[in-house]
Amino acid sequence: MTPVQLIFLAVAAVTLAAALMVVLTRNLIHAALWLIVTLFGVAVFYVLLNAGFFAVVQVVVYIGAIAILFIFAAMLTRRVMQDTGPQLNAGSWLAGLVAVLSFGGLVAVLSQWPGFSSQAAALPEGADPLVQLGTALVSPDAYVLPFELASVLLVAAMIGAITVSLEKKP
Amino acid sequence: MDHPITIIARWLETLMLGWGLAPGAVTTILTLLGAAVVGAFGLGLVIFTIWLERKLYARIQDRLGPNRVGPWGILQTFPDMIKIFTKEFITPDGADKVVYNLAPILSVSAVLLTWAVIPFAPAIIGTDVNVGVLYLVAVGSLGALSIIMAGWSSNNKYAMLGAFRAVAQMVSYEVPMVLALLIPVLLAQTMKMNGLVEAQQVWFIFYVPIAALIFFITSLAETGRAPFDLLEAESELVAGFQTEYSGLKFGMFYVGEFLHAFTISALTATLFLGGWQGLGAERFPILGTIFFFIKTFAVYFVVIWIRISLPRLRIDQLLNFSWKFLTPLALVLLLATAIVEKLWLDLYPSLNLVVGAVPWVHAGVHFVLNLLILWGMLNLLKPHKVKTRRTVAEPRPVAVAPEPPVSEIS
Amino acid sequence: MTIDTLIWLIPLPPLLAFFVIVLFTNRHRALSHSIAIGAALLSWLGSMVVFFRALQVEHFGEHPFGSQINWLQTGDTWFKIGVLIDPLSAAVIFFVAWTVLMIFVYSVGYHNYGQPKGDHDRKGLPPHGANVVDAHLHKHQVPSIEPMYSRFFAFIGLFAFGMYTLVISDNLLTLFAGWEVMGLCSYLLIGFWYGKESARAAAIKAFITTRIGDVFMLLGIAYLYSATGTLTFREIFAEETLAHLASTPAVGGFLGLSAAGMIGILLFIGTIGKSAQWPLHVWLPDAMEGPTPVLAMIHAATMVSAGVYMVIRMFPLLSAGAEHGALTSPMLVMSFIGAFTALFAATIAVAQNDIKRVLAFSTISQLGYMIAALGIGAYVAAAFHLITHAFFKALLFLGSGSVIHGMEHGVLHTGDHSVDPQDMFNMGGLRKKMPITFWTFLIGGFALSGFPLITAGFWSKDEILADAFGHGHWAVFLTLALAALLTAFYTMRQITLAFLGQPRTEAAKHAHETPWTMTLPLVVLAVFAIGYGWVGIPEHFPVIGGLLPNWFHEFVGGTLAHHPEAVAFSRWPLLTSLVVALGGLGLGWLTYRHYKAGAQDPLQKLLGPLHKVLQSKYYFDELYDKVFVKPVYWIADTFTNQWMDRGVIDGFLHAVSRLMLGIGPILRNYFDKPVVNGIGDFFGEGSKKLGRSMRVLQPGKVQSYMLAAMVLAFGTLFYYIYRLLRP
Amino acid sequence: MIPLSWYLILAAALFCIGLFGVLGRRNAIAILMGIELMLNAVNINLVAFWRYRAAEGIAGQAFAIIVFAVAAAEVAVGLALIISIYRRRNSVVADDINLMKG
Repeated sequence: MTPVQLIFLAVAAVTLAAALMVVLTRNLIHAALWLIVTLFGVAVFYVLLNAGFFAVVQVVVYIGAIAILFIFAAMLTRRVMQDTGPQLNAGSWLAGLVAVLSFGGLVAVLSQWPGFSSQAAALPEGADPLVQLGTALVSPDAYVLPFELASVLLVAAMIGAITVSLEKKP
Repeated sequence: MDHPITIIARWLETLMLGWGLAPGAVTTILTLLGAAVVGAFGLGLVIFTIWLERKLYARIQDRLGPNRVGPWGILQTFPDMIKIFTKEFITPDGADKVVYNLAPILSVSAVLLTWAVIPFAPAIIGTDVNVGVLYLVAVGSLGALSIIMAGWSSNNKYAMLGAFRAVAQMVSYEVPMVLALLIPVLLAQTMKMNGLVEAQQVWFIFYVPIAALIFFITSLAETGRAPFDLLEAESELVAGFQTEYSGLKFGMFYVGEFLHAFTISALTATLFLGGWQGLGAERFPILGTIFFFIKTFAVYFVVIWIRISLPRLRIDQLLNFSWKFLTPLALVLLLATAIVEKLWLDLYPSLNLVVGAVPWVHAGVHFVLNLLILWGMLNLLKPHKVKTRRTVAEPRPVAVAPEPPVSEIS
Repeated sequence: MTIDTLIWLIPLPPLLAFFVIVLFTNRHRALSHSIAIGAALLSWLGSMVVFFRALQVEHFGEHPFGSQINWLQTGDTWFKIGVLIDPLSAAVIFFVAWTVLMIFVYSVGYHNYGQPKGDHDRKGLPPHGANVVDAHLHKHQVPSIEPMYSRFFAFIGLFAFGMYTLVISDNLLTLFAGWEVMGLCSYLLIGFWYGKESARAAAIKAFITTRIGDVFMLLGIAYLYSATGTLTFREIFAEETLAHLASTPAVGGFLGLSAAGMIGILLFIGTIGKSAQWPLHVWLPDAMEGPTPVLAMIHAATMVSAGVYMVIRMFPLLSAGAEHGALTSPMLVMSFIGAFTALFAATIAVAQNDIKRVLAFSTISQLGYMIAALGIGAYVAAAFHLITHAFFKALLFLGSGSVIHGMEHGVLHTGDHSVDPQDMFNMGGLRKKMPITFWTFLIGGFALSGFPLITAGFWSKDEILADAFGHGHWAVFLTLALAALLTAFYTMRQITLAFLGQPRTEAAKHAHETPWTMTLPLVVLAVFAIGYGWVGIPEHFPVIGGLLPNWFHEFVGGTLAHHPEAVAFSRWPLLTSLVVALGGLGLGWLTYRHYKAGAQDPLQKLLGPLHKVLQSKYYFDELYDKVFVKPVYWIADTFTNQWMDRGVIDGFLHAVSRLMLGIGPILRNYFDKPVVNGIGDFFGEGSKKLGRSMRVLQPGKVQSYMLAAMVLAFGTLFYYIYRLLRP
Repeated sequence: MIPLSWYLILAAALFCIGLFGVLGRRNAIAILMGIELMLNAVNINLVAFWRYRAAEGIAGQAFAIIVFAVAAAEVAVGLALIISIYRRRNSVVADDINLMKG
């Protein structure tokens, strides 16, 4: 087992455990914090996949903004009754079953896929993926349209969030 | 002539190889050792900067400052540390143990992480990540996280409110900071910190002084010092999110804060004052480090100067300043610079300038642009000047939770 | 103004008078009666001008006055109507003009014009007299004026118009129109005092019986028109059309009659109805309910004579196809009906007490005379008797009217209202009280009974008897002679009871002569009752035959195509008529000379039970009532109403409704509820149940939705990928 | 080196844990966290496919960027909604928000 694989397995274990905790823990803030741990795990995976930019973006976007938003939301809607009661609803067993089944199904299907266990090809030297990504995002024949659409989406979401949660002054 | 650090590193490498370690193991050890060195340097520096700040603080206020312990009180920080170490750890009842203890660690580690990417000398840098600048932003947001965890876990309403305010402040200042950061990246066409420094034949401050100013102000707000030190203002919510902390945990927060102040001055130096750029820096890396520290301490002096002289801002003024002034200014500046940069890249070959003069002319063009924007900004603000002073903005709560019925509060 | 337009204008004045009175001058009595009399005068004047111009024309029969206009467009030809004055109609219009005028004048007096209003007189009832306080405060009753005074004049005006149109018309249709107008007026006038129940019943009876006759007449006219295509007399009496009609057998071969025979009989039935001959005579006696001048109009001047005039006018058609001397079937029927009615009516007249009823039956018998005469072919004699009869019968009726009027005066005077002014047995000795009425009534009576040589009646009746004897119709001759005897007898009975002897009741004592307006017409008519006979004296009459030319025979005979020659004189008919007339008169006077008030009628002693039968008119009214009226009522009430209407139709409807009532609930319970509602409910409830069961699928929990979505998504995903990947 | 299968299995596991979180948790905010986990799993897959199958192209990365943007927008709006629901109904339990019940 190469060190990288070791690192991968360790980080994978941490991430999955954190994910389980996110789902199972009773206290919502703890769930948010475990989510942050999971996100860090995912960031590490990005680094392992040689996508450094993604790791940082993950940290900035997810942890910096989204996680904090979650914690804010949790605090704003904090009601003691909710924290203590059982956090899983009636259908949770069924949900668990579905989750496990779908995991088994996914893995089974993926294993059918020939390229399932393809090895990592060496990164093509030369072009730095970041530069390549930057140009791709803004060059008209590549991904400028989704990029612009994403920007419009973000603006819309911002406005939407504000209007929805704006408390009407009496 | 190599930088002493590289000399030591190379000496250690040959030593370990000598011991017969596997080359892979050697590199990991070396990287770990390097990280340890950078961490220790950061913490060690804090001790000195605390003293420096208290001394300067006193001198500006026309008083002596600490002069009892060691010559000119230089060792004053050590008795403080001993005091703090001996203080008793009081954890509030009902506090969220894990989160409560994790918060201070996270705040200090967040600041230390930034030092990984700061280039001390042409070759001396933690890890030259190609997304260096973005890494800075990411680490910055971790700080906000620690504050929230502290505020929430201490099970104290004031602590939580303080945490809310702090986070609101940091999040809203993060936006202009990132925009300001983009401008040097735009000019240097790379996010590598080293790349940035190398691109600064002419310091970026001469290219885009406004961007430098915006970055300096927003990073001040990030640290929560000086005019923006609402976090633990004495006159406000007791000690903000630190109220429930005592002893070493409080110390950690204190150290984190001071180190953060020093860090932002280092960043400002590297991004806008050319980092280790200087005469002969190329050839004598040690000179680079000296230049870097001179610039950093200069900026640090300005930081302390501002902290002592400027009064505190109210929370709404603070937020308005960020959202209604800094962000639009940064956006305009970014847009203008991008356009001018594009034009410049297309046109400057046709100007057939002397090779040496190209950066200077480039800087001049951008400088003129910045002056223009400054003039435009002043004009825009002129009508508002009087009005802003007269109207008193009524407090706008950021996000207020509805009062839960009395009976249910435990 | 040529003579033709004058003829057109003769009927108009009475019509205008009718409308003016009815519409405008109803309330003003003086104005309305003067308008009516003026109109009658105008028509009388027109008729006189036409009559005298007709006299001046030689062989008036060949070229009579008359003109035609196109009235109705029948297909491409026009139906023509027009006016025609030939010798027959000239003579008839002469007597009609005179009698109508006299009746108009007479009515003024009869309706007590100038008398005060009745105390409690009401419209629709005869006047009951008024209490008057005269100069020296004597309170006594005086006859009161007729409440509906001007209305009466309007109706008789219309009546006159009907008669004039009938007389001057040149075709059967306008004749029939006049005929119907007179029918209407008889109804209106008989029922004049509509307050009385009996008057109303009599009016309806008169109208219905005459209508029955008219229906057959209309059939005859229709058949004639369809056979010949025209109704104008001149065209019908052309030789070839008559021959054609006589030869073609009647439609349906009815009793082997020829077309002419059939039409003749049908037309004759119309006359039976109109002139009250034997089967349809019942309406005439009941017509006494009307005021007396009306009776005169109906029985003498116009109505009944119109029937005879129509038959005389159609004589060529009736006698069509007759080998000379032999009687055609219609003529046979006419002679039998005529003779029988004459005898039959005379027998009834003998037993009547009411002065007007006796005259009514005498009219029926005299008409029987004319029809019998026509039946045996005595064309000129029948016409002659028609005209003379009109004069003296009008005289007799108006005379009886003035007698009754006088008696009423007496009743009012004595205040004893139980005395019936019309009953002859309450009268007596009126010759001293009412001399003019007595003498004119005597002349009329002698004319009726045919007093030899002086009266017109003798000449006309003798003419008929001579014809009957001359042509050898013994049966007819004998019955007519017997009828003449009875006629003389009841006339004398009437005169002696009413005028001779002593007054039998107080009212008779105080009877009073009627005013001049009533007595003047009596005198005029009396002159004609005598004078008119002398124009028709046969040439070879023993003594006075040659003195006066037989103008009537020459003149009226001209209407026929070939002039009928006068019958040879023979002594026997002359002797019989003398014996019969004088015998009857003598007998009547002898039996009733010493009759005292309250005593039994001598005739009743003589005839016994037969008298009762005669008095109640052979029970014909009861017979008709039982044979016709009761069955009709029965049919109307029980048969149509009870059985048909209620029983059958209602029964059917009720049955259907019961059926529906039965079917309704069945349908409701066995089809509507279970099937239709069932289906409706099934869908309604079914969808509700379905909805309820489906609601479970949407519990509102977001996560259950997501769960379902996830399960579906992954299921399909895996299935396809599995299929995709496995080759 | 690490074969692609590891990444796929990891991502699948993370995805299913997120799925369970979404389906099982009572609290709306926990549901959103579940969704975040699922999105991250997708992102790992994208980047993994980019790295292992189509390193020369940039499609994988571009899509990942877009997923980042969408995720951020989704969380913003989602939390805004939840907060406004909380304000009106004083509850964030997913089962209580069942006005749209059939």
